[in-house]
Formats: sequence, structure tokens, C-alpha cells
Amino acid sequence: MSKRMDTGNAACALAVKAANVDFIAAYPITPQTTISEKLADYAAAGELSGVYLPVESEHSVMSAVAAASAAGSRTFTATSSQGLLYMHEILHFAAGGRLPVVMVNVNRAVCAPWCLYADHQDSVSQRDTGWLQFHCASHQEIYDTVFLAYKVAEKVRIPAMINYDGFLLSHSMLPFDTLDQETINRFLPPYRPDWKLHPQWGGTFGNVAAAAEYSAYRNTLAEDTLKAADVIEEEARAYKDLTGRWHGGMIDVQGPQDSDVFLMSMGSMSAEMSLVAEALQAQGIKAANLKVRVYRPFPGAALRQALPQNAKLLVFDRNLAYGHEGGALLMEARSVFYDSGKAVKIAGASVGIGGVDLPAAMLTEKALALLEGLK
Amino acid sequence: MSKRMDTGNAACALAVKAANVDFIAAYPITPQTTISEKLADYAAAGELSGVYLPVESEHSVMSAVAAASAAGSRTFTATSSQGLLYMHEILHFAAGGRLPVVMVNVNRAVCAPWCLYADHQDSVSQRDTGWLQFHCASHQEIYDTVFLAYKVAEKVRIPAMINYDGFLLSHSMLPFDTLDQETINRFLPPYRPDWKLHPQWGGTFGNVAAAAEYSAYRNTLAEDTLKAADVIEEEARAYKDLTGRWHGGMIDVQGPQDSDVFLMSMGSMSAEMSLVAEALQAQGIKAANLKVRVYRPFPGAALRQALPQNAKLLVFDRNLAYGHEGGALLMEARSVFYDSGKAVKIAGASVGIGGVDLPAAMLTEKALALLEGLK
Amino acid sequence: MLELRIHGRGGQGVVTMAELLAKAAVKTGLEAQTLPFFGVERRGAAVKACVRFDQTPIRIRSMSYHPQVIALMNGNLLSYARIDGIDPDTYFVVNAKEPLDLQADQWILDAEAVAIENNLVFGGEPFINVPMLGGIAKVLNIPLAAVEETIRGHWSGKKADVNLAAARQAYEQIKKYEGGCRQ
Amino acid sequence: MLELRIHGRGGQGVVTMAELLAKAAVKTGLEAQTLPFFGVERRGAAVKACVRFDQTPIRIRSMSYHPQVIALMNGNLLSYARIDGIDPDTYFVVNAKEPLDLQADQWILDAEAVAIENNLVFGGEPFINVPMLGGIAKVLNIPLAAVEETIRGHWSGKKADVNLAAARQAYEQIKKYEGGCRQ
Amino acid sequence: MNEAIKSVKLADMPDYELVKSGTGGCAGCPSPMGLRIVGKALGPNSIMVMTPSCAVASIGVMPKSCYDVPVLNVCFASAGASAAGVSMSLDAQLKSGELTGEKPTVFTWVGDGGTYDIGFQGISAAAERNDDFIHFCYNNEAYSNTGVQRSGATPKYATTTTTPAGKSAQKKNVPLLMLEQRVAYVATASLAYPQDFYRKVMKAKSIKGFKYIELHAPCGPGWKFASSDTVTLGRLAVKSGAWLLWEGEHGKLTLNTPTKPLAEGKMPLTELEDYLKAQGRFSHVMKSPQKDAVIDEMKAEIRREMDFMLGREKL
Amino acid sequence: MNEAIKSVKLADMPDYELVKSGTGGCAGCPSPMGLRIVGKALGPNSIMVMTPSCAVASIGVMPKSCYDVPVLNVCFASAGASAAGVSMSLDAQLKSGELTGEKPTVFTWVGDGGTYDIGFQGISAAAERNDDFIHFCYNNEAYSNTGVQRSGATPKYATTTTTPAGKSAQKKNVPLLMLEQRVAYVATASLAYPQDFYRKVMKAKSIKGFKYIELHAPCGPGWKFASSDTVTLGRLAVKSGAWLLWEGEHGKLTLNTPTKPLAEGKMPLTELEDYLKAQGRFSHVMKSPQKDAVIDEMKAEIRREMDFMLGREKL
Amino acid sequence: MNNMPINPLSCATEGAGGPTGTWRSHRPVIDTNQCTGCLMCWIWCPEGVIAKEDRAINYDYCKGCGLCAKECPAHAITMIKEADHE
Amino acid sequence: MNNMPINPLSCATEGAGGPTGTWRSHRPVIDTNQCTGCLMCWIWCPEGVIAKEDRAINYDYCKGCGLCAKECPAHAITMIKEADHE
Ligand SMILES: Cc1ncc(C[n+]2csc(CCOP(=O)(O)OP(=O)(O)O)c2C)c(N)n1
Ligand SMILES: Cc1ncc(C[n+]2csc(CCOP(=O)(O)OP(=O)(O)O)c2C)c(N)n1
Ligand code: SF4
Ligand code: SF4
Ligand code: SF4
Ligand code: SF4
Ligand code: SF4
Ligand code: SF4
Ligand SMILES: [Mg+2]
Ligand SMILES: [Mg+2]
Repeated sequence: MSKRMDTGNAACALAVKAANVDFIAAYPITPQTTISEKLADYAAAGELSGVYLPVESEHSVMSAVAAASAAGSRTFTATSSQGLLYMHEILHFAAGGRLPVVMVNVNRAVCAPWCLYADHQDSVSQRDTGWLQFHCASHQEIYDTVFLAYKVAEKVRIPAMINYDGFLLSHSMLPFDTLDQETINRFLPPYRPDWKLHPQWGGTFGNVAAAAEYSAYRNTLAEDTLKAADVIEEEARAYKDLTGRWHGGMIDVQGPQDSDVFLMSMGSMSAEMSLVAEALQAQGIKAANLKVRVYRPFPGAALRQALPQNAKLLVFDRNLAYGHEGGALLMEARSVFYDSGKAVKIAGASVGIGGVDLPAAMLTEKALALLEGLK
Repeated sequence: MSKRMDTGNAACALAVKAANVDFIAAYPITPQTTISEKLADYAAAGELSGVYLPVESEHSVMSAVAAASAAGSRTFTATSSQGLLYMHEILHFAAGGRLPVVMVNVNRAVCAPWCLYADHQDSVSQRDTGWLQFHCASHQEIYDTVFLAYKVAEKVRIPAMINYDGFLLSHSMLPFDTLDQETINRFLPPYRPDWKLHPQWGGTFGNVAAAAEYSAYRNTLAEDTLKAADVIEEEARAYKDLTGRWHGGMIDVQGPQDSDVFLMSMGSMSAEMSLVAEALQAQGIKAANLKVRVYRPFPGAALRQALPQNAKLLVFDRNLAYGHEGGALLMEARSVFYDSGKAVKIAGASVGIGGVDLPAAMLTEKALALLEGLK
Repeated sequence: MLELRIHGRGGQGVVTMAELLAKAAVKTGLEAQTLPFFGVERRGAAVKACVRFDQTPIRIRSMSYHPQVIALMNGNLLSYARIDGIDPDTYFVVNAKEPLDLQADQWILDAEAVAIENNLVFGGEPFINVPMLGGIAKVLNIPLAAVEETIRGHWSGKKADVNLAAARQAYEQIKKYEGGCRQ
Repeated sequence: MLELRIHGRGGQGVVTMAELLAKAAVKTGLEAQTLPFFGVERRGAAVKACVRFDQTPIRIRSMSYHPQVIALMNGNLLSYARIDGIDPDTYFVVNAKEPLDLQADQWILDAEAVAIENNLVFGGEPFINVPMLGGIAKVLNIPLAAVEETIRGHWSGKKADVNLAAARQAYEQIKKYEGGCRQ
Repeated sequence: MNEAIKSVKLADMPDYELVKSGTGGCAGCPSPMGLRIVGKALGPNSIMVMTPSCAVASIGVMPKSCYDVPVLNVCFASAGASAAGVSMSLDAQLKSGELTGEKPTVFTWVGDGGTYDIGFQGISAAAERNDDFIHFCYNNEAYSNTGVQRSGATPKYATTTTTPAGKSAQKKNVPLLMLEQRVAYVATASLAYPQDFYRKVMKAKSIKGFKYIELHAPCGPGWKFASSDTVTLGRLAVKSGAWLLWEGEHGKLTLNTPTKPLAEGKMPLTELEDYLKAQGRFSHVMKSPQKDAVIDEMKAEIRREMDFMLGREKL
Repeated sequence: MNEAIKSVKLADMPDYELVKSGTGGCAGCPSPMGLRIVGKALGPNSIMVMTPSCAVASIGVMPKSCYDVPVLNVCFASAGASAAGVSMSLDAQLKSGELTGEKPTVFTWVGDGGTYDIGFQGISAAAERNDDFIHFCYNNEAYSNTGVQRSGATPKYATTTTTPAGKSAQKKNVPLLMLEQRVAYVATASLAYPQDFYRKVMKAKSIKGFKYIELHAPCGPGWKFASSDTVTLGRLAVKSGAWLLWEGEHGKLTLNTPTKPLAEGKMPLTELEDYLKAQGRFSHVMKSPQKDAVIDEMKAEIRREMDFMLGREKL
Repeated sequence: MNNMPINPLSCATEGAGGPTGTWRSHRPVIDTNQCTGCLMCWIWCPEGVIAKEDRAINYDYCKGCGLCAKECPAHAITMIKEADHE
Repeated sequence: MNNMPINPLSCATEGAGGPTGTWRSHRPVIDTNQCTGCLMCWIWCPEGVIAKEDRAINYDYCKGCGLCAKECPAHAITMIKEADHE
């Protein structure tokens, strides 16, 4: 274990190098690019255990990593915004194929018009593709989540996307601790799938299916996606036991468990939000920070368990679920508390679109306004 | 006005021909293909007012129609499943650019594995792109919705997707009435945008935006998407006044307004569901069919208005919102009734995935089981 | 509502036949629906379609499991019909020379013969969908005039003439065997 | 927590300077964060970055609006600093020969001179980021030893030597003008 | 780099069948016909990557498959990148010792739609990177699986459901573009010349890097001819000059028999009309008052292409 | 089809400025330099379609733009299809009478990334359809906007941030591929030869159908040279044979001056080293013990290409 | 999570496309006396239902395309109409 | 809904990229006596800040790239260091 001061993208690349990744494909896009550049450097220096394929577009990136995953490799790629959108078809394919690809998406607004800064419209728009989605709030969490994502993805055989905010985390520097290789290997041994695309195993992958078979198969994916929540909790605890590090399971509640007010958000905002919770506490409001660490599966059970009766839940979305009243987190939070037996008051707002800055002072004001509205 | 007996795709192509469309681009995919073939026939026979461009992929299809829309044309395309997924990046672009493209998506399951039959995973996965989404349950509705979609899209300057189920509607034959050209022109005059990409108007479209401008712009899109609900209601009524035809506004409640049970679904299922409502009525259950005609914007206000206190809402999804408890309609219905002041009991199920057949008898059983669960 | 399920093979024109049947029914003031099921559409592979007729608009959007009538474009398709379900009172319209080994009302038409007699032969194969159309129309009590009008709306000239003749002949020749037979 | 906002121009190595400052602080046991703001990154265009120092892990993820310290890589960047906000008690570290026309505590360093004296000239342009690093470190009370260690971790050989010399010289030469001046 | 691959007698071709009998394809389909020969040349130590097409629709329905090699079905635009992914994954596993033995031959089996149009970019990029696999394009000159729409490979004047009056653009010449991308190996082939095809597949197998083989694949339902005539049409295409047989290595071109003697005038060309009238997709031309002019134009285009290729052979 | 376009004196070139001063591009950037000349040749009755690139990042921030023609910014893979969409939309409006007057010239301004890689398919498809617009590729041989990564146009041995040890694959020759797609007009150009470029743009403007012009665009930050040297590098590339100037119509090739006399040996080639050492991206080669061998290989490749093009000119 | 591959896999099987012998309207019959053993029918049969050794045809899957009959250089194969019923 | 274009539009403006004259560390100065009027600097200036008629330079936007000085065949242009402050 050693301490580093580096960018979020560097933390990511370091973790990928250490994670025994066999196959990497990538395509540049701001603010992700420095990950793929770093990995290209490692490859050129012979420091990568696997191979690196620079392809001609993101649709091809995901086509390549999904195929390499089917062929038996632990695979990685990183993208952002338009790149993620351009992969959409193959995201569905990878999840449908039960291929445990791990991908980092450095969150960035989507065009038109062009905008390079952070919001979550890119990844939220992939919520129905069947991928697991993690969100990180610090460089340490980025580093640690890479190992967790592989562990979970390969266990449940569902691809996983690790998200973090462009520039705010990707290009800022923060200190983080790495792990020694032995510890990593203990948590995440090399990938040995039970089937691979190879004459030794045989099989035609992804053939045409009749309605009944397709439906059964896809319902299994839907069920397994939900079950992944338990696996994530379990593996996050195992990682904690091994390394002492904890960023939450499905969610992370920071502050009194019996608070009146819970401030829910994800991504870099959820770090700053802890300051908002403190600001509310300073005003005599019993408030806790509620970080959504995993957006897919949606932490319905974790939320219902965490919130006390009559709590107030303030939801801060960094996306616009166009055509629905309120952002995606707000929509889904309301949904999972519906008739849950827990009388929770829920309000929310979409903020920080296109990288609009979210200082704690501004968020505190917003929180107070939302609270006012709930009265 | 004349009566025709033809397929859903033929009804669609007839309406497009009559809608003064200037520019069509298309790419084949089952079960959409016969629309583009029919339009190619019309073009070859000189029966099309506009031009027809056969391109090499769906990403290019949407790139072409969005560009032609910016250049001032009323545009059309049709696709399905993988084609829709492959367009995903440009769907965001067209909505962000406020380009009133109209597209038909013939709903089909997504791969892997391959499956050609109807479910709504393809279009539901586009719910966060900013497009309006209509769903049709009959050939008559397909025909009529084409004109409505253009009228609304061009008024609110947001692209619109018209969905209907593959094979079940696209390839089946049902009778429908067409309209004479004069009536159509009265409802839908030729497209005359206030700006077009042309030296006479000037301007750089879709430039880079700073956070504040981007956020303001995108929030406007989000607001306008919600406001489109009123425009849809209004124009659907105007169409009714003109033609006598009515398929609902945002939703269509068929049966007693003060029912105890409302059966909510969209697409072809919502036609068959009226038989389910009758079957329940036959068992002494006061039930109504609730057809979701417009999925984007989500008909939150319409639902809250339509359902009486203490009603039971049974939601039938033809999609799997992977990683969330229940399908997309169920999630969103719960969300819009949260703390709405209306105590509505909601239950739901995802059915008909990959084209699993949905006869009324089976749906009735499912409805009864859901009702049982609500007790 | 009356439901008809047709079993045939790719290349026999089953979908067109369903269409013409439905159109003929609509001409008599009925509501109708065709619902083809598309599997592999290769020439020779088994295909099926369903046609519904009613007094009021048809709201069903699902396949047909309990059709009153099943049409078989060839006797060797009976096994496919069995898989999809046959009700005890389902009756059959079959292109065959003899009734099938089956306990059910059967209408038998030698559609191949009708096709050959009327020169409906393409690439060496008799084309039986219009003969079957004529036969089924008779069974379903669709007036011949409606069938004729439909055919004239679909084809013109010489092509219409041969098809009209074939449909007429089939309309007359089709024969009912009540209760079926056990050979 | 201490916040520093740096205004510079593309090509001056502002991001690297922020990085080295943060790393030096971490060596003294502090927590630190850099947060560059990326607009157009062209050589010559205005750029900025923020560096935070604290005793406990830093949870802020937003830009800096009320920095205690503002560093200007050139006096002509003051207008940009104004746009982003200057607090009444903010003090300045400036690469300049003379204090600026500004009512605030100012630390002035002729970083260009330091660069030239230490041969930090590339393509005819003096490279001032390491001199400024030395100066700012002094202002922020970061021990010279931590700066030296950081430089040695970043460069090696001859390159390290010249940068070390420049940083040291700047650490010594930087001069405080209290209350600023009104020229 | 590799010895000359000699022509092989049919009797000496292996028994191994890549395609199990009872596929879902049309009677007389060129795709399984071609794949059977590919299987014999490559053997079972191979991995196939496929994109949506008749060849996929013919597999049968899950959990059954007619192909007896490992197959990866990918999305329509994915062939180049996915095959590269499989190939490099094998390289990595062989390097790490995770796999041992001879590297399986990775190959794609993709239609002209998946090659000329929606998949072109990924394939061209794989060619640029010189990724190690064989790309097979079975070219039936249309999107047959979706009911015969135009593709970039559809010849001028051919009718399809999206060019009901005949296509107005010339077809794109992807094999030539691959030659000019100077790939390790590129060849055209015809089902009517199975030994030539077999030899080319063997040759491609022996070369590391990116190989491209395009098989002319007449399709009865698409072109409107009887299921028995697939090979006949293929033969007529070659003999009339509508389809040229050649191969190239790193930009160096060689014309094959019978294209070479036909182009050089050492062998008489079969009349183009014979080819055109053996199928239905040109029947509007055959019936048109401009028939002669159109056929002259087509012949002139064939002559131009032959002269061009004769000249190109010398560069 | 169109009269020969004559060379035009600088003084006779129009005043019209497509690019407004004060762009967001680097000092010395080749993109506005090229666009200014394009604007002079095409005039203001034009519509530009752009994909993400330095040329877009240089526009300035909404609601300001440095370009004084209507511009459509589309997604990265969209150039070919979007330009086709604009062009056909204009055709439709002219046909219906909705617009009158001369059809504006539709052109794209796209980098090598958007042309060789992610946009290649759409452009190749537009070429096949013969859609009516000019595709400009300003080729700075890398993805400059995202910080200089490899593209299909990056030459062998050049370092980029994704090829830190130098690129191992040869570049793809897209202009040649366009020639073999037999497009209406294709040309290569250099910023160091503005009159030649201007003439080619004028020529493209005069032709209906698909036109492709690729402009060699040395990029200081990407190639590591001073902002004053953009034109110098362009000139060295042409004079050393690293960049060839030519044009072609419907597959017929013509080499331009000075490439033709250089290739024919009628004019001495500038030493390739002069070109290589004027930039930083080959410095690892210049410092390497294999320097001579590598430079010999590069020269041999230039010779091969020149001989090939001389031969190709005769076909 | 069990240990079976969960990916969408299919297995190589004869008749994956169904009992394709039923598609046939005519069946190829080889006159072994005329057959020269040139193997053209073997290499070309799209379904691979002609045995290499003895040219025996597997009628379970032969689709009756007629290609073997058309291409047999010795004209040793005839297409014969199938009976109507199974 | 109002009648203004709602699309994301920008207008052609000088200085869309900012006051790019401030990017300059050196400024080009033309010696009009030496200038032959060949117009190479005019055609090549990436920013188009050199006037065609009189080669007057718009220093508000000249980025000081030095290309004009380097390429002027008459060596009529010199790059001169800018003063430090605005
Ligand atoms: C993205 C996408 N678009 C469209 C389709 C529909 N589609 C499936 S196969 C096919 C045509 C294939 O043509 P080709 O590659 O020539 O193979 P062929 O069918 O001719 O054998 C099409 C358009 C698809 N599966 N995916
Ligand atoms: C789908 C997608 N992928 C990646 C990007 C990121 N991106 C923007 S510009 C660019 C490079 C452009 O390269 P090129 O076309 O050569 O233009 P240049 O920057 O060199 O001027 C990239 C990779 C994007 N905008 N969209
Ligand atoms: S349509 Fe053509 S390519 Fe497709 S299966 Fe039939 S014969 Fe084969
Ligand atoms: S990096 Fe190169 S292409 Fe991009 S703006 Fe700068 S000089 Fe121009
Ligand atoms: S093609 Fe004819 S002669 Fe040759 S092996 Fe077959 S049956 Fe015998
Ligand atoms: S008829 Fe066709 S499928 Fe049957 S054996 Fe002959 S070639 Fe094979
Ligand atoms: S390049 Fe030199 S000589 Fe020519 S016009 Fe400019 S300043 Fe005058
Ligand atoms: S220095 Fe550069 S920007 Fe300034 S006038 Fe000269 S060429 Fe133009
Ligand atoms: Mg094809
Ligand atoms: Mg570039």
C-alpha cells in the first residue's frame, strides 16, 4: 500500500493495471482520454499484463471488448458522453450476452449543443440496458471500485459501468492509497470463466431465440440484476475486511441514522453534500448525507431500510429525465417508497446540468428551499 | 376518406405519403422494412412530394434526417430495435437540437440473443433522450398518429417517435379509414420553420456551450417536453373535431370513469386489454381499460386526474427496466402518484417480453393475480 | 367472432390468401383481421396465419388458439395444426384428394387439380392459394361476388381472369365430409 | 482549509505547478486537492486552477470563489481574477517586477528573471511555473525541503537541478507588500 | 512468408463439415455452400464471428445451431472490431499461458450489407491495424435477410425492394479498396470455382494479419432464379466478366483463371445477356426499349474494369 | 462537364472571409488557414457541416461563432450522412419552389479522425451514392482536439499519446480509396500551395456529385513544432514526397506540380530528414540507433508510392 | 449463482433448422451406374447431405433444391416429385 | 411557444474565441518599405488579421504565431516582444 497524489483518471488507470486485465480497447474522448493514454503508456512500457487495441470508434470499442470477454478475457474500456451514447446498441448486447465487461464512464453532458462538463445524462440514459452502474465521489473510491466492479460483474455475469464526474474528479488531484498486488490478487483472482468462445468449449453464442426462450432468458437477466445488490453489499464488506476501506454498499449514509432529513445524490456532488448536511445540522436540522453508490441495480431495499418513518428525503439529480416530472433519482426514489409502509416525504431538484458548479452553499440553499416546499 | 384493409406498415406509409414529407431516409430492419420499401415504391412512382435517401446504417439515417430537418425539411424515418439503439447518440442530438423529426419505431426485442418479436425494450430505453413517444394500438391509430405527431413535434420543436408492435400491428391487416388530402392539409400545413440552415438565415448550429448556457438550454427542453402534454391533448381534440377520430389524448380510459380497477398498458396490448376489462366486469369487478397513448412526456397529470380516490391501478409493462423493481410504466406510475393526495393502490407485471403472446385470457388471469396481491 | 387458422408452407401464398379472405369479408360489411405468424419464411418451411371475422371492430392482438376453422394447404401440415391447438368442434378445410384421418368436420378440395386446370402453375408448381381462397370462402359463407370483386382489386387482365376462374371452380367443387373419418 | 486560485495562460504549466504544490503539501502531512478548470487550453489563452490544503480529507468538489490566496502568473491576468471573485482579505502572489495597482496584501516575485537566471528558457520563452512554485510555497509556509523532494520526484538529473535551483531562489526572493499599493 | 498453396483435388478435401445438415436457409442457398468449403479449408480449430444476415437467420433457433465451430453472433456494424477482439484475446491468452496449442483461426462470415455498408468502417479499421483474422464477405449483392434491399454491392440497374426501378449508382468495389489498403491478403472467389476458393482460404489461413476474401454468392430469392441455379449463375458471372477472380498480397495484384485469359482476350467472354436473363432482377432492363444501350453500357464497364485490373496487375 | 479551372492570382482572390478573426484555435493553426481559402473559393452561398475536432473547439462559445457561413455541428460519425441530408433537403426545397436561386454549396470540414476512422463509413457511403457535396478532410494526422491520439492517418513511426513508442501500422490512404470509389472529383492539397488548393476547391464547386478534397494540415502542438512553421512543414512534406499532390475525376488520376516532376525525378526531392527533424513526433526515430534503417524504409515507401501513382496515372 | 454458462448458447445439431426434408417438393435420386464419383455434388450440396464415399443422400434434410441434379456433369441425378402426404 | 428559433444557434462575431490578441507574446510588425505586396501573409494568416489592401494588422486578434514573419518572401515582417502588462 502506498499513498499517491494524482488525478482521478490516473487512479483509475493504476487500478486497471493492477486488476489483471487481459484486454483493453479504447477511443479518445474528453475528459476520459487521459485514462486510455495512461494505459497506452503502460502497454508501451510493457507494464500491462494484457493487450491494448486502439480502435476507430466507440461502437467498435464495445464490440471489441464484448467479443474479447466472450473469448475469455477480463476486459476494460473507458469512455464518456457521446462515446457512451454511441455504444448504446452494444451495451444492450453485452448485458444480454452476460459478458462481465467493466467500463469507466467519465460523466459528461451530451450534445446538442456541445458541452464538455459533468452531468449524468450520459449514464442515466443507459439505465435500461441491463448494466450495473457504480458512482464514485473520490479518487480513493475510483481506485477501489475498479476491483469491486470486476469482482461483482464476474460473479453475477453482468457488465458494470463505473461512473465519475468529468474534470471534477477525472482531472482534479486528490490523495489516495493504492494496494499491493498480493492483496489485489486475493480479492480479485485472474478471470476464469466457465465458458469461452473457443473450439475447446464450442457453442454458438447469441443465436436467434423464440419468444418463450428469449423471455425466460431476459427475465433471468432482470432478476439477476436485482440480486446483484446483495452481491455488491457482500463484496464491499469483504473488501473492507481485507483493506479497511469502505465507501458504502449500495448506498452510504453519513450522519445520524435517525435523521429527519436525508440528502440523496450521486457522484462528486455526494462528497460536497456532506458539507451541506453539516450546514443543516448547524441550523439545528437533523440531517444526513445519503450517497447513492450504486445506481443500477437501484438501491430500493437499501433506501427503504435506511430511512426512518416520516423522514424527509431530498433528492438531487444531475440529470434531466426528459418528459418526466423530476430527474431519474427522484422518479425512482418515489417509486421504491410507494406504498412501502414507510411514510417518507420526498422532494427533489435537477442541478448541475452541463457542469454548472455545485458549491455547498448553493446546495444548502436549495435543500432549505426543498424542505420549505415539503412543509 | 376511404376505407382500406391493409397492414399497419402500409397504413403508416400511406400517412407519410399524405403528410407532405420533404425528406425520408431509411435503412431496412425487420419488422419495419416494409414501410421503407413502400416509401421507395412511392418515390419510384413519383408519388412522393419529397426525396428518399437510402443510407448505409441507422446512425447515418438519423444523422441525415436531423440534418435535413435543420435544413428546413419535414423529415421521416422508420426503424426498429437494433436500428433504434444504433441511433441513440443522434436521438439525443435531434432532441437537443430541437429538430422536429418524426420517426416510426416498430417495436421489437433487443439482442443478445436475437429475437424478432415485439416488446418495448427498444423504445423504453430511449426514454431519457428527450423525444416524445406515442404508442398505437390499431392501424387506424397508426394512420392518424402520423399527422398528430408532426403537428405536435413542429409546434413544440421536439422530435417524436411513434411506436407500434412488430408483426402484431406492422404485419397484421385491419381495416382503417384514410383522409382526403385537403383535410390533411388543413390539419397539417406544409412545414415552414422560423429558421433553417441556409445562407439566408445564417447561424452556427450546435456550437460548444458553457455550463450556464447549456444548463439553461437543456432545462428549457425539459420544461417544454412536459408542456408538450397540453399541446398533445389540444391537437388530439382538434383532430377529433376535424375528422371525428379519437384515440385518446395522453391516455384513453375505456370503461367507467369511476371504476375500482384500471388496467394500464400501452401498444397492441392495450387493445386486447379492453377485453380483459370486460372479463373482469363479467366477474363483477368494476374495471376500465387505461391505454397509455403517450409515454413521453409521461402522462402524470392525466393519470392523477383520471383515477378516482382508492382506485387500484394494475400496470402491464412490455419491458424490463433492468435493475429496478418492476417495468418502466410501473416505476413511473408509482412515481407520479407519490404523495399525490390520491390513495391509489398500484401493482404491476412485465409481460410479453420477446413477443410472448398475450391473449386476453392470460392477461385476465394475471390481472386477477395482481388484484389478489393488492388485497 | 369467427377465427380461421391457416397452415401452409413458405412460397404457397398463405399471407396473400389471408389478405384476400379478409378483404372479401370486409366487402360484405364485416370487420376482419389477418395476423400472420412469421418464423423462418423459407420456401417449403411451415408457416401460419390467422384470420378473424366479426360484426364489431376486432380488438384481439394475439394468436389464435381456439379457431373454429383450420385450413391446411396440404394434409401433411396436420401435425403443425396439432401443436398450435385444435378444439373439439374445430372443423377443417383441406387441400387434399381424400378426407384426412381425423375425427372432425372436413371440407376437402383438390386445390392442386383446380390450379392445374386453370393454368395456375409457376416454375412447375401448381399455385393453390386462390383455389383455397375460393374453397374457404364457400365454407365461411362469404358470397362469391365478394371474392370476385376482391380478386379483381388485386389482379388485373389475364391474371385476374385465371384466378377468378380458379376461385369459382373451387367455390363449387369443395366438398363437406361431416364427422371426418377414421381410415 | 486554505484555498489558492491560480490564474495563468495556456503553456505556462499552471496545472503542473498546482500538482507540485499539492504534492509538496501532502509531504508535510496535509490533505490537498487540485482542481483545474479547463476552458480552451490553447497556448496564451487564460487558464485557471485551484488548490486546497487542509488537515482533514477534502470533500469540496466545486470551484473556488473565495480563495484566501490568488496567484497570478502575470499581472495582466488580474481582470480574470476579478471575474471569478476576490474577497476583501484575499492576498496575492504575483509574477511581476512591481506590486500591482490593487489594495491587498501582495507577494511579488520576478519569476521571469528567476527563470532566465536558471536557464529555464524554452523556445525563447522563460518558463516560470517552478519559480512561482517556490514563491507560493514560501507564502503558504510549505517547507522548502518538501518542495525540493517534490521536484526531485517529478524530474531527474540535470532537469531536476535547474528546477531545484530556481525554486530555491524564488523561495528566497519573493517579497511581501502589505496592504498593496495604489500607484 | 508462406509457401505457394497448391490446388487441391476435391477427393483430397477433408470430410469435416462446418455446417450440420438441416439449416434454416433456403434451398440452394449459397451461404452454407460456401461455409462448407471454408470449414474444409480451415478445419475445426476455428472461431467464427457473424453479423445479422441470412447466414444467421439460417442457424436454427436457440438452443440449436447448425454450425459446428464456436460462433459469436455480434451486432450488425461489429464484425471488424469483434473479430479483432476475439483474435487479440486469444493472443493475450496464448501469451499468458492461459491457452496453449495452435491459435484457432478467427474468421468472420458476413454479408455484403455487413461488409460494404454498415460494417465497412470497422472492417477498414481492422485492415489498417492489420488485425489477425480472415474477413469473409459472402456477397449476394443485396440485403437478402430483410427481404432484398439495395446494398453498396448491388450492381447498377438491379432491382431490389428499395430500388424498384433499378439501382442508379454503381456498386462500390470493396475488394479493390482492400487491395489499396494493402492488406496482407485479399481475394475474390466464386462458388462455381470451389477449388480456387478452397486454395484461397488455405492461403489466407497461412498468413498472419488481416485477410479479406469475398465470395460471389448468387441468391435465388434475391435475384429471382430457381434454387437449382446458384452455381450456374456464379459461373455465368465469372465467364461474362461480371465477376472477376483475383488475389493480392500487400497491394500486389494477380488475376486468376479464367478471369485473366478472359480479360486478355485469350478466351471468349460469355455473352452478358446470358447472365442477365438467367435471373429476374434485370428483367426490366431486358424488357426496356433502352435494353441495348444499357447492356452496352454494362459491357463497357466490364471492359473498363478488366483493362484497369490488367494494368493494375503491373503496378 | 466543366471547363478547366485556371490558376488564380492571390490578388484576384475574393475578400470574403469565412473565418472571423479571433478564433479559439491555436496560434498558427492550419484549420482556419485552410478554411479562409475555402471560403474565398466557395463564397458565402455555402453551408458547412462539421464534426467534433479542433475546428469545432475553435468556434468560440455559444452564442458566438467565428464562422460566417451557416454551420451545422453534427456528431462525430455523422459527416457523410448529415451533409447528404442537407444537400438533398436543399434539392427538395428547390424542386418544390420553397427555395429559389442557386443551390448553396454544401461542404464538410472534418478532421482526419472524422474522415479516416469514425466517419469513414458514412463518407464512403455518400461517395457510393454520389451525394452532392464536397467533403473536406483537413488532415493533421492525429486526433488533435483530444490531445493528439493516433488516427488512421497517422504515419508509421509517429508518436502520439496512444502510440508513445511510435505507430506501428502504415497509414490508410483515404484519397486513393476515394479515387478507387471513382468519385466525381478527388484531390489532395497542401497549405503550402494555396493557389493549387484554391483551384481544386473551385473545380469541386463546379462539379455535381460527391467531391473529396484532403488538405495536409501540419499541427504545431500535435507534431511538436513552433506556431510559425505550419506552412514550412507543409512545404517540406510535399518536397520530400511525404505528401503527394494529385487530383482525379471518376477514377482518372493526374499528378500535380511539384509532385509529378519530383516523382519523375525531374526535380530533386528534399531530404526526408529535413522534414522529420523539423518536428518532434519523430524525434525518437532521429535519436534511435535504427535511425538510418527507419529512414531508408520511409524513403522506400515514398518511392514505392510515387512509382505506384505514376503507374496509376496511366490507367 | 451456479456454475453453468449463463450466456445465450446453442449447440451444433443436425436439423437445427427443423426437419428440412419436409420442405422438398422433389427429391434427387442418384443413378449410381452413371455416377463417375467426381464429387461435384458433394462439394456443392448446400446442406451437405450427400455422402462423400457413396453419394448416399440424407433425405431427412435434403431440401430438394435440385442443384446437384443441375450440376452433375454425368447427369446422374434426377429430381422426382414427392408424394403429397408424409 | 414563441416564434424565435429555439435551436442552439450562435452568430458570427469577431473575437468569438475571446480577445485573442492577449495570447500574444510577440507581435508582428511590417516594414511597409520592404513589403512587395505579394499577399502571401494575407492568404496565410490563420486569423485573417492582415488587411489585403495595406497589410494593416488587427492586433486585437493577432495571436502572434509568427507565421507571416517566417513566410514573408521579402523578410518585411519582424516579431517584437510584447510588453508585460496590458
Ligand atoms: C443495426 C441493425 N440494423 C439493421 C438490422 C437488420 N438486418 C438484419 S440482417 C440485414 C441485412 C443483411 O444483409 P447482408 O449483410 O448482405 O446479409 P444477407 O442478408 O444478404 O445474407 C439487416 C438490414 C440489424 N440487425 N441491425
Ligand atoms: C462519438 C464521439 N467520440 C469521441 C469524441 C471525442 N472527440 C472529439 S474531437 C476528437 C478528435 C478529432 O480528431 P480529428 O477529426 O482528426 O480532428 P482534429 O481534432 O485533429 O482537428 C475526438 C476523439 C466525440 N466527440 N464523439
Ligand atoms: S435469401 Fe438468399 S442468401 Fe438468404 S437464405 Fe435464401 S438463398 Fe440464402
Ligand atoms: S492542436 Fe493543431 S489543429 Fe488543433 S487548434 Fe491547435 S494547431 Fe489547430
Ligand atoms: S456430381 Fe454426379 S457424377 Fe459427380 S459425384 Fe455427384 S452424382 Fe456422381
Ligand atoms: S437437392 Fe439440393 S439439398 Fe438435396 S442433395 Fe441435391 S443439392 Fe443437396
Ligand atoms: S508576405 Fe511580406 S512582402 Fe508579401 S505582402 Fe506580406 S509583408 Fe508584404
Ligand atoms: S503573427 Fe500570426 S496571427 Fe499575427 S498577423 Fe502574423 S500570421 Fe497573423
Ligand atoms: Mg447480402
Ligand atoms: Mg486530426
